[in-house]
Amino acid sequence: MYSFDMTSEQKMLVETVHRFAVEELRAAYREAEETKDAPGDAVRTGWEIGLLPGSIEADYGGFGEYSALTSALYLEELGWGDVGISLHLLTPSLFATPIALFGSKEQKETYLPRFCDETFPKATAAIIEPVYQFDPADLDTRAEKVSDGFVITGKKTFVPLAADADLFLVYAQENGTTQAFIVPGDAPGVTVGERVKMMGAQALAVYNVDFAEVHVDKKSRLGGLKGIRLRQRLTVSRIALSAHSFGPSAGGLRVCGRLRQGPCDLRRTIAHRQSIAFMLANMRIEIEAAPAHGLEAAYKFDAAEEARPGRGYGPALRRQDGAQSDRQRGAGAGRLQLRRDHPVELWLRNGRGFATWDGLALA
Amino acid sequence: MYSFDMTSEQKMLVETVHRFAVEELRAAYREAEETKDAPGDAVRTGWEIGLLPGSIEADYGGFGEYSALTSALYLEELGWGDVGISLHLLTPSLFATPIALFGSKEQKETYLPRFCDETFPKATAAIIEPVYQFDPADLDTRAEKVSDGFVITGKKTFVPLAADADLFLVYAQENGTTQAFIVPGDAPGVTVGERVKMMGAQALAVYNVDFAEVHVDKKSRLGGLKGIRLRQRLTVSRIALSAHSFGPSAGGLRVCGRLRQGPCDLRRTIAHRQSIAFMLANMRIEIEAAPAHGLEAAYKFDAAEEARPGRGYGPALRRQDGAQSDRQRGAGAGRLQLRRDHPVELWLRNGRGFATWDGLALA
Amino acid sequence: MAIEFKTPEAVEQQLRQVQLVAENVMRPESRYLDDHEHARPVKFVSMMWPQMKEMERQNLEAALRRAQAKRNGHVNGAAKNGAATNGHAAEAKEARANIANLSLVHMIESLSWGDAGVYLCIPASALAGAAINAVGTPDQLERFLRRFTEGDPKWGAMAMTEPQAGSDTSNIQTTAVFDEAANEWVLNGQKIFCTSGKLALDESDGLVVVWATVDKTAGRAGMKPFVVEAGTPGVTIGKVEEKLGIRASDTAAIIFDNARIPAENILGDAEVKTGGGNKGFKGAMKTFDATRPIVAASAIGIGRAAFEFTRDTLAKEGIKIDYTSPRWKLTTVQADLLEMEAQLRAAWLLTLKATALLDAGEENKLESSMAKVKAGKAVTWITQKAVELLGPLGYSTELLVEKWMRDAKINDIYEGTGQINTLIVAREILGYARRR
Amino acid sequence: MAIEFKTPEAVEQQLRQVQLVAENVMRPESRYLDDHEHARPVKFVSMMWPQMKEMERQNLEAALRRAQAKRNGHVNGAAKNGAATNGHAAEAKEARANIANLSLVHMIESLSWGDAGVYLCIPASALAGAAINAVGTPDQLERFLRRFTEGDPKWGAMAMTEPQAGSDTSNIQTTAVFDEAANEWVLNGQKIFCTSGKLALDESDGLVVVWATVDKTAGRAGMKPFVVEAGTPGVTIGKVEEKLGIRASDTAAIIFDNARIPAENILGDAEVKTGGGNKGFKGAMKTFDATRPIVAASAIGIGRAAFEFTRDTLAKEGIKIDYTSPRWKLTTVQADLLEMEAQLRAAWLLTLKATALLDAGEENKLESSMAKVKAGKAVTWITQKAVELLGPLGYSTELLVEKWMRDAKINDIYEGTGQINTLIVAREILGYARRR
Repeated sequence: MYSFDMTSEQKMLVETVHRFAVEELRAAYREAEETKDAPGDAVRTGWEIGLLPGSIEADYGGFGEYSALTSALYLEELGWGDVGISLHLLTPSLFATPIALFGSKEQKETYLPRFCDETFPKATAAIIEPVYQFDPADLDTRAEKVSDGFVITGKKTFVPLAADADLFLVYAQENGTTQAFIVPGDAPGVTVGERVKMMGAQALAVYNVDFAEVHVDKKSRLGGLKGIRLRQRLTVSRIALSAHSFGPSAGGLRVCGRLRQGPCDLRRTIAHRQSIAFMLANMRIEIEAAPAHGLEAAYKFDAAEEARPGRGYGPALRRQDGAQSDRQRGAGAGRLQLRRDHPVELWLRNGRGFATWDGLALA
Repeated sequence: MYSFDMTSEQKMLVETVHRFAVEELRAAYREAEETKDAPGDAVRTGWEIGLLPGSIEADYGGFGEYSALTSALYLEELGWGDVGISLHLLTPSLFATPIALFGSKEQKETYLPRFCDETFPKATAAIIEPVYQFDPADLDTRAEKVSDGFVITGKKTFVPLAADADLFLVYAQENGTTQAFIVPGDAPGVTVGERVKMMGAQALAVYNVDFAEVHVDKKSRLGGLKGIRLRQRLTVSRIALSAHSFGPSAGGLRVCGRLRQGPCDLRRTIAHRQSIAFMLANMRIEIEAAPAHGLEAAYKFDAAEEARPGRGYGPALRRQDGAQSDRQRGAGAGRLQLRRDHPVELWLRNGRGFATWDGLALA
Repeated sequence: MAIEFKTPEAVEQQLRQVQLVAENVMRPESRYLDDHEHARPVKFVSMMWPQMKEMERQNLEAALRRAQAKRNGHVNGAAKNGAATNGHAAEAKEARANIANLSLVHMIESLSWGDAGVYLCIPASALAGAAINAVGTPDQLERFLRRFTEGDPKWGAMAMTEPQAGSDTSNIQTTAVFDEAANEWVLNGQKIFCTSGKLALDESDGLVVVWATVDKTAGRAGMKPFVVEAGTPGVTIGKVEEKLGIRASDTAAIIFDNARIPAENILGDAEVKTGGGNKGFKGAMKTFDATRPIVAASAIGIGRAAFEFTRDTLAKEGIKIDYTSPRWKLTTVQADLLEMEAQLRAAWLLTLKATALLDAGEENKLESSMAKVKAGKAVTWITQKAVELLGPLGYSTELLVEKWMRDAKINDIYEGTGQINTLIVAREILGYARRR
Repeated sequence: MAIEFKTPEAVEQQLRQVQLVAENVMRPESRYLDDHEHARPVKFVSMMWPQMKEMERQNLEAALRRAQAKRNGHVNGAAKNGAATNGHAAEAKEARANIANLSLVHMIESLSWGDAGVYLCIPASALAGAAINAVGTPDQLERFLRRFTEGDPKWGAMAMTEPQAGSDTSNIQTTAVFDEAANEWVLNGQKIFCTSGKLALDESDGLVVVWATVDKTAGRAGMKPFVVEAGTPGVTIGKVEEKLGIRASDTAAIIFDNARIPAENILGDAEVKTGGGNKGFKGAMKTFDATRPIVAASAIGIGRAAFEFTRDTLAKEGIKIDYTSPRWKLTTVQADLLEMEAQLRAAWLLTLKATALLDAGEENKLESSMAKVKAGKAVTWITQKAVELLGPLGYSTELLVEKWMRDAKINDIYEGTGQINTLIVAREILGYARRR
């Protein structure tokens, strides 16, 4: 069947995350952006919801299983709350989710229980590289097989929370394919460099990290001999980014809607002022259409279907519509989009991030 | 200086062509389209204006010189009149203009005077090939050098008025570059095939033409040893197509404007019905912006400036905006665009042609 | 129910049959029927008629049951919202999920993939059936719809648009005056853009539902639907349009010159209720909520035809869609193909959502308008892109893509132009509707 | 004159100097001034002041001559149309073509290529000068504009927008009441989004032209411009905006709390003429006809910065713009680059056309609005595209492209948002203007 209704469990979870977004994220987003720091309280409260443990099997200390669909549903809410703080909150997933998806039993047993604790785990991933044209399937960072393991060398950027990380999942090219390696934060050769400032989402601290001939043992290769399937990894990441990005979009519409509503007179004026009305309508249509794509891709991923075409949709659509809908959204809000005391200003800056964060979000 | 004013000679010429477009083309366009035949009267009258002789030097029987700018100016009017009939009218230029631009003195002396007669010359050019992805710089048709000349082999399509042509200018790959060869219509190996029906501009008869080991002598290579410069040839053709295509665009705006005007009440309604008003405005802006590009490129071509960036503009812009502005133009006209008794219907069909006619127009 | 994106097996099965018709009956005649504008897709019509008769029979029986139940005071949700009342769909059993409309939009998408103009010639009560189904009395259902279950192929049509009115459905000039002496309605006026109008009135023993005003001063409340049968004196077919696309479908003008029809041919209440709301007009609008997804589906079928052909043709030229690489590694053609597919799928998902709501008996005005706008826009773009991507051949009549581009354009227009549907979406967002 | 696309030698020469300033004075401070929002581009200001003083002096003298001529009944076309009255430009000699505005837009395009926020801090009478120039009496010209030709750097500003009004310039709430006893105007109200408002009133001995209503019942006819000088009691700078972009420029709120200014500080006629047209308001609108090309030029400067940087950076990565190949042979990045350049050029040509008309003393309302709309739209898109094309680095503050994207956005807004200018274009096409 084609059905667009959440299960009652999904509804409850989304409701919880929505409340969190309202109370902790919307309340703090501007200060977090201006101070370039995610508020500890929000991260703690967010972590206590248990989103990540909820996607880890009971065998490894969690209480659920991974579902791209469920993740997509709550990511929309988180994105609406605040992109920067929620990317901070989601950082441990960058490490844990690939372990859950591709890890050997031993790797799962070793690492996943650490993500089911009450304390926010200090783990992250290094995938993006400081280049103009980035392709996760063609990394500059190399992993060379040596007798007792691998030697990893390369420069990474946009590594979230690297300064505090005890564990990195480092993506590198090994023998022509992209593989992931578990690297302890204190391994010799790992140097966390400068914090990189981004145009938006500044509550998320990202860093340059240099890996200079970092030795890791054989067990560090994610998935053991089987390794990872990059395409799957990118699919879940793109579903996540897509869902996350619609938060701001939907938020933009909500704000414009609210701005433009108020007394009935005003609504009538707008309804007749078609240029604005049409923009709102077109935004509404895209905000309906694109997430449906994302959800379909997520559904297919969960159903282990070949989901081939679905996978490109969300991001393709987002990419294409990004600039245009940013503009429309902004136009609805008029001058407000220029003032840093109003959310649309930040959504405009965040919006562009989604085009460059390929691989940066996972849930 | 930057100046956007025509000289009085240009104004006069444009005015003449405009009158021709009104009296001969607008009056006949629908019948021409439905019967798939350019009316002889219109072609005769059009030829009598002397547009082509006006771009040929007095030495060769004409009374002017080639100016891409002047051509661009009157092409807009012709395009507005009717794309199909005017492409018929312009067909001899496909042969003569490259001779004027690249021909050796001997070639000019031999051929150009034939285009300064009162009778419509039976000459055309074969450039486009029956493929999905056509590149004038990488032709399938080959010209092989042999001791006494060249042997040309390949299939062409969209060859205007081929059935009647005494002279073809055939573009072929020779030794890695695109060159042009003068081929008599009755040369052994030349077979004019079926007429090809197009979605629009059906007043123009175009044909498949097969060149099977057609022998031509050395003198047939356009420009002699120097040959042609394809890039220049494409530039003038793209300027021409661009100018020609704005005719229908401007026409669309004119019609929409007229439809939407009428009594002041109605105008007020439209002005307030912003969705339509905005479409008209955006059309107006593009119809102002894009031809300016084309004119700049033409100006630079005439001034023999390196005109490098200018050359891509017109077509690039047209290509990009094509579908969108076709849609806008149509929307302004509502249901009328669906009825074959209304011009916007044809403009919609013609519009797409400009994306595929690379090389097909010259003036 | 949980979120699910899966075509039901029953629909899959049905589609396999439709696909055969589309490939073997529709496609081979596509070019001929485009070249010969007023020719009829005879083979398609005779092949479809037995199935349509059976569908019509099921619909009629369901409608009769519902009309009876209504008299007894029971109205179920689905019927209230127009589900299974659209003239093609069989009513689902109560026990399992209703997929009548889901099945319908899939079928129409596939038929339109075959040929959208030919699909429109499908012999059925169509929009007329939907209107009669929605408000007809048991007697009217019998009198008007029984014919579609028997005998030779017949067509129903809806006559709404007028020369002056454009898509403004509230501005109807055709009048219906009641002649008490004769106990008849007298219709005068002209309708245009009536799909299958000629088939319904001239070429079969069909009928047309005509919107006319019984009271010009009452605005929309004064507008009522009337059933006009083939052979009614005073009814003539005017100009049959020569069109950009969907040339196999007839689009006729109908002229009413003192056309007299029985008193009982009015659908719904004859009384003009200016105060309590204009049920008649609202009824018409409700019909659109059910038909917009159908129009969207038809557009999407054309779009899919163009996309698939382009993709497959270019694949033979060595150009493959690349779903994984970053955009900067793609050629413009690869990016265009991705975008075409994404836009098509987006429109289809919106359509399925509007349909799912309809099947569930829920309000879908917003969703059906969104689906319509998105589909019209997306498919107009996709087909134009297909022509561009296929170069000189794409622009020639050697391929069907140029035809699909022409066929698609109507979808930006009928059932309310894209602009009007966009306005509906905006008004739903703003919670403000004009003159409501 | 014949059609020509050639930058005059005089302008080329001027541009070479401006380019030096842009590269050596503006660019090095760009990132710092973006990070430190309320810091001032001190070096730029002191470097530009001598030139600006000289320009202001030439403008003032020309304006004095014109005002004198006007008294004598001669008004030349150019002056009537706002040419050379925009506060920066020297009047051209009668003998040769007037290129004052052409020269101006080139200069502003180049300065904005350097840094659009810093450019806005240029010490000059700016929009205030334009307004005073257009209607000021010789006495007013002396009293208000002489200061810009001497002493320390000073700024002029225009205060139009109010918190409630958005871009609807006709809905002004700030009042000006004439106190006959004191022979003074008393201003009350609040203005926002006043560019250089703080520089003009708090940080220099500058002035602001304030639009206020002397008669609310008279609508636009009741709106008048007043000159408020730095140091006027009752005038305070409110919030200085923290902005998305152009952070080097101050955008201030100004609060008028019984601010008293001399009777002679009203610009133009004090009388409210409801019947014969609202000259004051029209005057303001005319100013916009002259300033819209300037705003467009500034946007285009930012767009060119982003385009050139992206093109040159990607060229080093081996990606070259290809002007000849058909689109299907290009990668998405090559196609994007072509499109960026085309859009930029299109906007620039429209701007040059609007400017040429201005210099020729011809009406340019339509053209200036078109240039503004096109430039705002094109440059918003180009800068966003630049960020995307440069990948992770493009989104980081290591490059300036992310700043240019933020800087560009304002151009879709000020001097009437893109939407409002679009409406102006539509109304010009339709020959219908609201309340005219």
